[in-house]
Amino acid sequence: DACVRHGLSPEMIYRHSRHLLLPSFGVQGQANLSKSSILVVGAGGLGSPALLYLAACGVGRLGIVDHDIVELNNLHRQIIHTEAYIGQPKVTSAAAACRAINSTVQIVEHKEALRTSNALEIVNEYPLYDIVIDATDNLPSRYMISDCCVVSGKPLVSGAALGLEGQLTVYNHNGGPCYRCLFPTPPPTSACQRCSDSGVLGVVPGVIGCLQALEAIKIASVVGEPLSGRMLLFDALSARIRVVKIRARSLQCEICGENTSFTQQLFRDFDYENFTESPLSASPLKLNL
Amino acid sequence: DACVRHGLSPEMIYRHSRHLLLPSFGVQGQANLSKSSILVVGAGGLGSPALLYLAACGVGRLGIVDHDIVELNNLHRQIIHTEAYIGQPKVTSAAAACRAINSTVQIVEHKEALRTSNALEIVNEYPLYDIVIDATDNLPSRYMISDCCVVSGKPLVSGAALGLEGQLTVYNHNGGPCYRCLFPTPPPTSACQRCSDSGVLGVVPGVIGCLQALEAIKIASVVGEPLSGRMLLFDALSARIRVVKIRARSLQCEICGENTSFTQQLFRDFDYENFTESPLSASPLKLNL
Amino acid sequence: MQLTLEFGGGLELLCQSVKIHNVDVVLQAGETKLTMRVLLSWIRTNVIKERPEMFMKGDSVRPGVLVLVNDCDWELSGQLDTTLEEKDVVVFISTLHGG
Amino acid sequence: MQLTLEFGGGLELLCQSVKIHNVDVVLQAGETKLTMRVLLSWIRTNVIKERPEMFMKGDSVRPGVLVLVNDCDWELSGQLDTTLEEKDVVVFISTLHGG
Ligand SMILES: [Zn+2]
Ligand SMILES: [Zn+2]
Repeated sequence: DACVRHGLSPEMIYRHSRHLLLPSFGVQGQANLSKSSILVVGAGGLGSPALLYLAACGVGRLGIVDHDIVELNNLHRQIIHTEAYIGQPKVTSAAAACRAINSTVQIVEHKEALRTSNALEIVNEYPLYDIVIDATDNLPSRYMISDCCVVSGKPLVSGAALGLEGQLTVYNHNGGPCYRCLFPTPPPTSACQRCSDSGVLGVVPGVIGCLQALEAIKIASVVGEPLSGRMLLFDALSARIRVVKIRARSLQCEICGENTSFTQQLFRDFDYENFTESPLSASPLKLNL
Repeated sequence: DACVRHGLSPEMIYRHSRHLLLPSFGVQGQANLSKSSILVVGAGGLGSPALLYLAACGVGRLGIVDHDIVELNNLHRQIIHTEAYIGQPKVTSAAAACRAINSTVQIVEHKEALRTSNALEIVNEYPLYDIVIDATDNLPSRYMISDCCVVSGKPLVSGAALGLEGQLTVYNHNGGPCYRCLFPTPPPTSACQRCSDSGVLGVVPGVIGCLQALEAIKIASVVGEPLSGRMLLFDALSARIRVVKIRARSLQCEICGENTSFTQQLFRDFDYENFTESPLSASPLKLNL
Repeated sequence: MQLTLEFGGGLELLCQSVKIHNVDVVLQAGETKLTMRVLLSWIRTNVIKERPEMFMKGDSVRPGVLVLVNDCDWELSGQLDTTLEEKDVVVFISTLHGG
Repeated sequence: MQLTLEFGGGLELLCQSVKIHNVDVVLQAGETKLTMRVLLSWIRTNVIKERPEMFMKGDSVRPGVLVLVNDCDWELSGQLDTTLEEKDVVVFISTLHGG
C-alpha cells in the first residue's frame, strides 16, 4: 500500500497517524519529512521548541549546533533543557531530549560554535542538511548563516525574539530575498540589543521557535506556502501579529544578486565580527536592579 | 531592595533575570507571576507547550487535569511526554517534565477527567486557581469549562487546533464574552471534528499552546492587553494569522448575562454530553489509509 | 459588488477546499443594497457545492460558525442586516474543538 | 493627512515607548503630495524625542530598519519616493537578533 511504497514502517504509521489522516499532508507529506534533514543553529530560546517539534514530527535527520553550556538563567525560556543538565553542553542536553521523544530520528550533535571555518562543512558535507534554521542570538551569526545558505543553496528559516516582540521569515527560497537583500548594511552597534542585555519574555521565542519548526516542516514536506517574501511580526504585549510583504531577491545583492562574486572561498575568509562590529558570543549578563 | 520587597529569592532573581530586565515586565510582573496559580485542563497537544512555558516562567502553582494515558501516537505533537512514559498517566508524565524544568513551582496533579461533579472543587477549593486554560479536545468539555469559569468568576484562556488551523481567545475576562455568548447553541454533531478523527499537524497545537501560555502569563502578571473580545485565527498552510474583534458579553447570555439564573448547583446538574450530543472522551482512532 | 469571501475551520470543505473566493455579486432588480441576508442566500446558490446544511440553518449560518465582516464579528454590525460595501472581506469560520 | 505610524523592534523607545501614533500631517505651502521623504523629515521633527541617529541616517532610515507602507515593504513602492494617501499605515520596525 501507499505507506509501504513510501517507506513508512508500521511504527511510523502508528506514531504519525494524526499526520497521515490530514488530506493536505498525508502519506506523501510524512514520507517527504522522514527523508529530510534539518540543521538547527542554536539550542536556546528559539531552538528549544523548534527542536522538540522537529524531533516529534519525524524528520529523518536533525542536527544541532551550539557551543554553550546550560545555565540556570536559560531555563525560563529554553524549555528543552532541565535543571539536571545545568553545566553540561546544550547540544548534549537537547539531543537527549529529542531522542527521548523520538528514538527513530537520527540526531547529530555539533558541539561547537558555527564559524566561517566549519559552517560549509557542517551544512554541506556528511551529514548533509536540506534546510537550515537560524535560532541564534547575535548579528554576526545571522549574516554568516545567511551567506552560508546562499553559497550552499539551502533555504533558511530565520527567527528572532527580543523583549516582547518576535520576527520570522524564510530566506533564500523560491525567489525570495536573502538576509543581505533586506539588510545590506549592518545596523550601528548601538542599535543591537540581545536577550542577555535587554531581557526577553520566555514564551515569545517559544512562539517564534514553534513557527520556525512549522515553516521547516512545510518546506521539508512540500506542503503549503512557506513564509518566503513575507515576514511575520509578533507583538506579544498587544497580541498583534501581522504578516507583511517584503522585497524579492535583489539583483544588486552582493551575496545572492546577479553579478555577485561571492564564493565559498570568500565566505571562509569573511570577518563577520568585523563587518558587524559585534562579537559572535554573547557578553556576560550584567543585572542591575 | 525591590526584589526582596516582592518576595523574590536570590535563585528566582538569577533564574528569571531576563524577565526582570524587561522594563514593561520587570520585578512587579515576575512577583505577580510567582503568586499566581494556573489550572491547565488537558495535557495533550495544547497543554504540552502551555505547561512547559508556564513551569519555566515561574508561576506559583500549576495544576494539571487529565485522565488519559500516554500513547505512542500522541508523541508527534504532545512534546511534554517521552517514550519512557508510554502507558503512564499523562498527568504523571507532564508533572515530572514540569518539575525537571523548574523544581521551585508547586505542581498539582489531578489524575481525573474534569466533570460537573468535580470541576467546581478542583477550580475553587484548595488548591485555588486564578486562571483556567482550556487545552481539551472536545465540545462538551469546552462548554463545561466555560460555564464553570463563569460561575467561579475565573478568566479562561481557550485554545483549539485541528488539521492545519488554530484558534485562540480569552473568555470571561474584562467584560469580554463567555463561550456561550459566542456559541449559545452547539453545532450539529456532524460538524464536530476531533484530532483523533481528522488529524492535526503536530506543531499547530504547539503554536496555539504557546500563545495560551502567553495570554495566561499576561493576565497573571497584569502586563499587556489580553486577547479578550478578540480572537486569533491561525492558518498554518498559508502562514496567515488574523486577530479579529468579537462581540462583548451578551446581556442575553443564559450563563453570564444580566438575567441569568445559572448557579453552581445548576452547573453540577447540567448534562453537557446530552446538550452537545457528543461524548466527553475521545472515541478510538480508526485509521483507513 | 466585488467581495472577498473566506471559509475556514473546515467550511472550505463545502466549497471544493478553496478557502479564498474573490466574487462579484450582482444585485437583483429591485435591490438597492447588499445585506448579509442576501449574501448568504447568494453564497448558498453560487459557492457552496455540497451539504448546505453544514453552512446554513434557516436564513442564517448554522450554530458554531463565526461570521466576520472586515475582521469584525457580524454581531457588532447588525448580523443579517449588515450592509456590505465594495471590497469588503467576509470570513466564515467554524469553531474548532480539537487539541 | 491622517496617517497611522507604528514603531517596533525597539524604535518605540525613541518616541516615549508609544508604539502607535495617529498623526495629522499638514502639507507645507508648495507641496502637492506627501512622499516618504517628506514624512521621514516630519517624523524626525515631530515624533522622535531622542537619539534621532537611531532612527535616521542621511535622509533615509538607518540600516536595520524595515519600512512598511500598508503592510508592504517600501522597496516595492519606491522607497523615499513612495506617495502616501489618506489613512495609510506606515510601520517602522528594527530588525531583531535575539533568541
Ligand atoms: Zn541577497
Ligand atoms: Zn456568556
